[in-house]
Amino acid sequence: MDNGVASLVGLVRISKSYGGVRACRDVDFTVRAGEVHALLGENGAGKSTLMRVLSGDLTDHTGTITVGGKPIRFHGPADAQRAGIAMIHQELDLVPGLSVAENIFLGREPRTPLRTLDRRAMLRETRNLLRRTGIDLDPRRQVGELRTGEQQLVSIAKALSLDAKVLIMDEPTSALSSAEVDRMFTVIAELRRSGAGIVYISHRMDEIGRIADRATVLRNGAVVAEFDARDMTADQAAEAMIGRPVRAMFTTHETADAGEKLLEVTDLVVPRSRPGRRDPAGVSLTVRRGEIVGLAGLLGSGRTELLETLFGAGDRWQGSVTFKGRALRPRGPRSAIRRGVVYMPEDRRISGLALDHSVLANTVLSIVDRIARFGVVSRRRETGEATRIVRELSVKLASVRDPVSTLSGGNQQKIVLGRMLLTDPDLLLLDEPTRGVDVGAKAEIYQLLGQAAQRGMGVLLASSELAELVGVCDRVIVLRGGRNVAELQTAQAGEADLLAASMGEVVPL
Amino acid sequence: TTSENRPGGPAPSTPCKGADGKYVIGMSQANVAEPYRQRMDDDIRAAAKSVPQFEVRFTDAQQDNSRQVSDVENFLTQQIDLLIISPNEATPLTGVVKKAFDKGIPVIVLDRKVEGDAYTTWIGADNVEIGRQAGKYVAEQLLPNGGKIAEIRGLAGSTPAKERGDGFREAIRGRNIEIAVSQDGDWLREKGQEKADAILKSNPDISVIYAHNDPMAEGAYLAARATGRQDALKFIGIDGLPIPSGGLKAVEAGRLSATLIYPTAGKEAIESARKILVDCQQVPKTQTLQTQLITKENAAQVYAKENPGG
Amino acid sequence: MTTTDFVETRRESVRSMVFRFQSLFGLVAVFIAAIVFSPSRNGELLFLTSDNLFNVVRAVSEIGIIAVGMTFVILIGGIDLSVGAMLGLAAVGSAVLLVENDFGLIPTVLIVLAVGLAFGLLQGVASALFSIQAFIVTLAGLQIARGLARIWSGGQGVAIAYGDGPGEAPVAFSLLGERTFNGLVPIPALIFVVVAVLAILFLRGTAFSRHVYAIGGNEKAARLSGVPVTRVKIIVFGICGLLAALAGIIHAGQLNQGSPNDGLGYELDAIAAVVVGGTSLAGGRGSVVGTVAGALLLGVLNNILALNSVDTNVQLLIKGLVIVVAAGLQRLRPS
Amino acid sequence: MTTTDFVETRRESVRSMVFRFQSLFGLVAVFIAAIVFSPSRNGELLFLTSDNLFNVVRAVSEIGIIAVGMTFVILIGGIDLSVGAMLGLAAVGSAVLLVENDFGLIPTVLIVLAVGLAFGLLQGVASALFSIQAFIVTLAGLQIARGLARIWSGGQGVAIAYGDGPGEAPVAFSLLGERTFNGLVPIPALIFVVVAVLAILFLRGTAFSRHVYAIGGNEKAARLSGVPVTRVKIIVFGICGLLAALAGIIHAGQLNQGSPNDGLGYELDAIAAVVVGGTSLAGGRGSVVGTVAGALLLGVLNNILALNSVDTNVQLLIKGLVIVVAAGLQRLRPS
Ligand SMILES: Nc1ncnc2c1ncn2[C@@H]1O[C@H](COP(=O)(O)OP(=O)(O)OP(=O)(O)O)[C@@H](O)[C@H]1O
Ligand SMILES: Nc1ncnc2c1ncn2[C@@H]1O[C@H](COP(=O)(O)OP(=O)(O)OP(=O)(O)O)[C@@H](O)[C@H]1O
Ligand SMILES: O[C@@H]1[C@@H](O)[C@H](O)OC[C@H]1O
Ligand SMILES: [Mg+2]
Ligand SMILES: [Mg+2]
Repeated sequence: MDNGVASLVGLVRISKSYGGVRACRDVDFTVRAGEVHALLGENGAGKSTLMRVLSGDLTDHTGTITVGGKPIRFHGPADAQRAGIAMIHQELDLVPGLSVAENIFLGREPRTPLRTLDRRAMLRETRNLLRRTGIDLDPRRQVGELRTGEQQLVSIAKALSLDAKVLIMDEPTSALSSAEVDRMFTVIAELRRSGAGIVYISHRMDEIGRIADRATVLRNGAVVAEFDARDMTADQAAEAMIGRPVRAMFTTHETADAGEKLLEVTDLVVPRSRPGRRDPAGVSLTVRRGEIVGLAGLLGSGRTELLETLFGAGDRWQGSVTFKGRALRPRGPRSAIRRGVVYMPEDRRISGLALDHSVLANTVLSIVDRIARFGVVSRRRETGEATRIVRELSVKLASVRDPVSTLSGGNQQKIVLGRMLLTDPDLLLLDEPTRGVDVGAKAEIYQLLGQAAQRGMGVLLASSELAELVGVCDRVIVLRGGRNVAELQTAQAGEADLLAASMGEVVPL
Repeated sequence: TTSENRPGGPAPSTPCKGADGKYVIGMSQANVAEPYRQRMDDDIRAAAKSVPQFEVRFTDAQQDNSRQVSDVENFLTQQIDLLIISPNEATPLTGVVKKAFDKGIPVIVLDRKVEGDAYTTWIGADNVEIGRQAGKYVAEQLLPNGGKIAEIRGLAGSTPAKERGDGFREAIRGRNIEIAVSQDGDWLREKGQEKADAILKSNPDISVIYAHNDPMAEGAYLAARATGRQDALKFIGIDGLPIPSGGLKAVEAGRLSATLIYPTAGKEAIESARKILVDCQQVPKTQTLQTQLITKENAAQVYAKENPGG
Repeated sequence: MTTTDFVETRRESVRSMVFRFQSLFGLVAVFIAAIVFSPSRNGELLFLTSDNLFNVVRAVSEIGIIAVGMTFVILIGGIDLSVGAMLGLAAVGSAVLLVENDFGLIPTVLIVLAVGLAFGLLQGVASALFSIQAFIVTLAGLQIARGLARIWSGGQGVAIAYGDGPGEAPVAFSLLGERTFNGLVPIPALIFVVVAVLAILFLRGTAFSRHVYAIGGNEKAARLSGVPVTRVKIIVFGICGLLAALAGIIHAGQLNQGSPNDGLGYELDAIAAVVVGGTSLAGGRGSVVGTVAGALLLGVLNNILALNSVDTNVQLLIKGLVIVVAAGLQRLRPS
Repeated sequence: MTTTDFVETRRESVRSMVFRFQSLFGLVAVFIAAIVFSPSRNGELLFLTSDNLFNVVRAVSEIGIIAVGMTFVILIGGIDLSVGAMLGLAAVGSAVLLVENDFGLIPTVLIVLAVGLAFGLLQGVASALFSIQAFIVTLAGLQIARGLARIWSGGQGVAIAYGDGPGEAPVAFSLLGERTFNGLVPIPALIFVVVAVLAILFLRGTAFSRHVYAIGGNEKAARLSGVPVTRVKIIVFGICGLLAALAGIIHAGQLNQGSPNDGLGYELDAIAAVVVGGTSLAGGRGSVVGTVAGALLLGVLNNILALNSVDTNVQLLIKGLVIVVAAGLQRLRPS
């Protein structure tokens, strides 16, 4: 495949194991100047692990790293940065208590001649950087106050600021909506033009087609295919990843058209959320049994906020919510779950899982008091329940007693979903449920959602992936600035319509 | 220093305003963790009741020298008329006591001493003598034929601990009595118990435990009781407080063989204060109080005498 | 899921078994060291005499009971600095109620336990409901409990005399300080064992315990999963207060006195026992078995140092080093 | 970015300004309370006399200096329980070196500071390099430092006599205990102010300080950003040990003695000052300004309670409540 262009960096026969798990096996990989090299694979295929080796984060591997053809040994991320390699990590690694600017320059702060911190230079350069990349943020804001998507933008800006020769982006867009993604792609295109090499990891197959030049596919830690990305089809890639032909991504489920009204929201407003926001109208919508309703919108449009409110995990709100014919005023997640409402948070690591704890403990957490007798949990029963749901969702794992941290991202996601389903809910509130989930697992999750709907559950699904919304939902409600501005029937409308409505170009109500 | 040759009377600008005056007295206590000191405060409180001109304010330094310095500083800010202090340790408190004294505030030092002589009067008992009497009792009554004993000492560095140890050694010299172990119990019952526990393990052949105060002796007794050896051993302490948890009752109940009265000097302190402030009299620089050996024979009787209420 | 997966599972669990009992290794090591270094008399190893061994357990029983409660608090990611002061308050309470108020054994014990429970629950409320850091709530709680104990006792130790008369405590109470139960097993040790066994069973089998671990593992996730986080936290602090009060009752019984200074610094000893026993101060990971092992380890260490009359100051150095090493060993976990 | 957004941003920063100085509110409130409740004599408020105010500052200077070091440690998400014992060790060291070894002022100070620094660095190594929890490392450190102090001093206070002869310390050392500098400002207070100002500047203006905050906020992120996490942590523990030693030197100078029991329990006072000053025990959030305010708040509180001769036990209750309330107020943050 080498067509004469010099490699910036190379990985030669890299292997890396976690305890007994071999995450990478004898992988060869190169990045050339001026290319976007996509790294594809199922969840747990070893993509992140491989790139963490390249970026100096993991040092206990075998095999050789070469930079400019010469072998080199990294002892930490700082070494790799010095060699011109930067990485945006899959799990956001920012310091919440520091400002945007401080995060961007962390570890290489500009200094005055007196060796003190040069705040002014830091702010100035951050402003320039943000302007150049079209990111709309105040550099002085604390990162902890930013929404997930905004944080992802900060991570991207931070990596860009390193002016790296090789930039590794591990699922940089998983929390971004299409408008921001477009902007990111412009920046990436610029970088490529200036001769940088980019490794791009994503589970959003459409993105790969749009920007990648080359693609390497990993399966079980080993390279199984390499493509010229420009003439690779999504199905080809997916088949290489999974190892068998793919089934249809989206299966239609029978919508029980006459399903009873499950949830009715009228004029729901969360006033405290953003000072200065004036949207008296708020959100109004209905979800019927057997229906999958999508929520579309741009960053900060209010999708997460709406779901959190319905689940009783948000701020004070006004308006009226009826659920199963009675008013819903959940006092908290516990009472919501009791009434049959469950919620899958946007960020599974921070809000979803006790990573150190076993799959078992995480899976049955919501039902331990239900399956207990006189407060005592039967081990047989909890193992039974956990094993059942783990099988049903085909979670890939060795034992339910393993820590959930050893599972791949997609499988961790399924554990959260499994915990919800075990409570036997009526209404599923899902916030970006397939964020970071591979194509195969996505298809499975979509199928599960279809089945849930068919069994009479209602689903409210917030997503930034338009294809997903169009493919899975019966209807999609578009939010902007905390109110519903459009509703589209997916049978008639497409991604372009959704995007337009999100951006406020058309309001086809 | 300026106070070198001054007699132990009131300091230069006489604070004595006679019987018509009103006087605020600051009492700086080193700690109240030790029952002895709590009793000292109580005695002062009780005695001051009978002097209508007196208002006494108490502080508790909680065994911290720095805190006691601050306590005295705060008294100075409050412009007290007389300071009573029972210092936690001598050196650290010397400076601030001198400061008070140099300001013309009469200072009465109780029990432990301060360095130099920038104070009005010191009141306490002769701890060397107390130690001697304890030694004599052990040598004559408990171990006439000699034997091995253990010593549990007061807080290292405090004057009573040193003196009680020295006096005791002096009295048992040549009596075939061996102090097999000696450990610091910091005046505290818990510490006494902890140390005795270890001592009993490592030196099973001792027959008497001499503790520098009653709480530590009681602690030692409990340690012995926990291993069922309380009857094989003899315990003696010092203080003999006339309170229900004090040494007199412990001797009466037979837990301790003997104790020696260590007067708190509370009553005497107020007496001196009255002389200085109300009667405009001089008091001696040093006032030594008497001790008394307490055994099962006289324990109940002394308790009744010291504590007429019950 | 293939068969290889299951083989792997079994291999995994042998490894994790080893790690599960890691907290016992330290104890075994110290125990062996104790035997090796034990002085002997008439050919008998003093350390191994049943008398001495029961003494060790008796000596650790108070700290052990407190440490069990502390384990719960630490598992939810909290800490309780007030336990030593609570012990003092309970000891004072026991003495005052028995001797000055002539309350009788059962009422006294119940009231004192209720005070401990209530105090713990209040701290739980302050920490969970108003989300103030547990360290600071219980640091304040420490001061408040000490202040209350001083006020309640009038500032000094309240001696407990036994008998049937007024101002005398029921003789049964003194059993706490005696060696009874077949003349060998000290009652405090027995209580400790009972408390530990109950706690172990409780933390293994109940839904409540799953909630405790979940909160320590990821509080936000626990809340979103429907765990009644606030309630569980409050109860946990309550349990810890209750056990500290129980230890205080035993303390009073052992010393025939309740003094407001009782239990000074016990909080740090209890925390040391918990951590040496392998429970993570970050929460979510640990066990009561470990805590018991940790408490015994420290107890055996104390005992063998005392049996050899090691200089107290040197003892401090040795104990400090052992704590660090034991904690260091704990962190060797399956990666 | 639209104009409304900018307005919002500015409003944001007014709000966050308010919250930034939140830690000072408590101090101001307590200060006002102190004035209101101050006893007066001859129409003069005793609390406000310059003598008294300087007394307050002198009294908090030791805890304050320790608390500054503690702030660093807590900012990285650690804790240091050994500072009180370190103070004792340094006080003993100062006395012994000056009086028994006739070392002279400068060598003594340098050696003692070096001991504190080394001790801190060692604890840092244990905690950062071997990743043992700081709580437990420094709990062990506490015991070890106490043990060393007792051994070094021979178990009792070493008095410092001044003069030129052998066995006498240079008179300059006694200045620490005197109120000099224009006859009014106590030297310890002056040292405290210098330390605090340096620390504030340091934590504002250096790259190192960003690393400190980053480690406390998200250690993994810090490491991935190329922050030398281990080195920073070790240095921070070193700073804390150094400052504790400095406080110990001052302690010895103020009391003309070094005693192995000096500084007992100071660690909790220092932590209270830090937390009351708004630094989060979780790390990553807080400031030295807050700590100074916290230390002064507690100092003023102590002073006004003492000036009013409030019963010591009641003082304990009040202080406990104030700590909880102050910590509770701290948690009102911009959400
Ligand atoms: N810290 C860890 N400890 C143990 N096993 C791990 C750890 N991190 C990853 N693994 C395992 O290594 C394998 C590769 O994981 P990796 O995160 O590299 O996958 P990935 O391709 O990035 O997946 P995803 O698309 O879900 O991000 C998986 O089997 C995973 O379970
Ligand atoms: N930049 C911001 N600063 C402060 N609050 C914000 C900001 N952006 C969004 N919010 C708050 O969050 C609310 C909606 O955000 P929410 O996270 O629910 O949107 P979302 O559509 O889910 O976007 P995201 O892609 O970030 O998850 C807004 O109404 C506002 O209250
Ligand atoms: O018990 C007394 C103790 O409290 C005091 O400090 O010193 C003398 C002792 O007798
Ligand atoms: Mg990955
Ligand atoms: Mg969202």
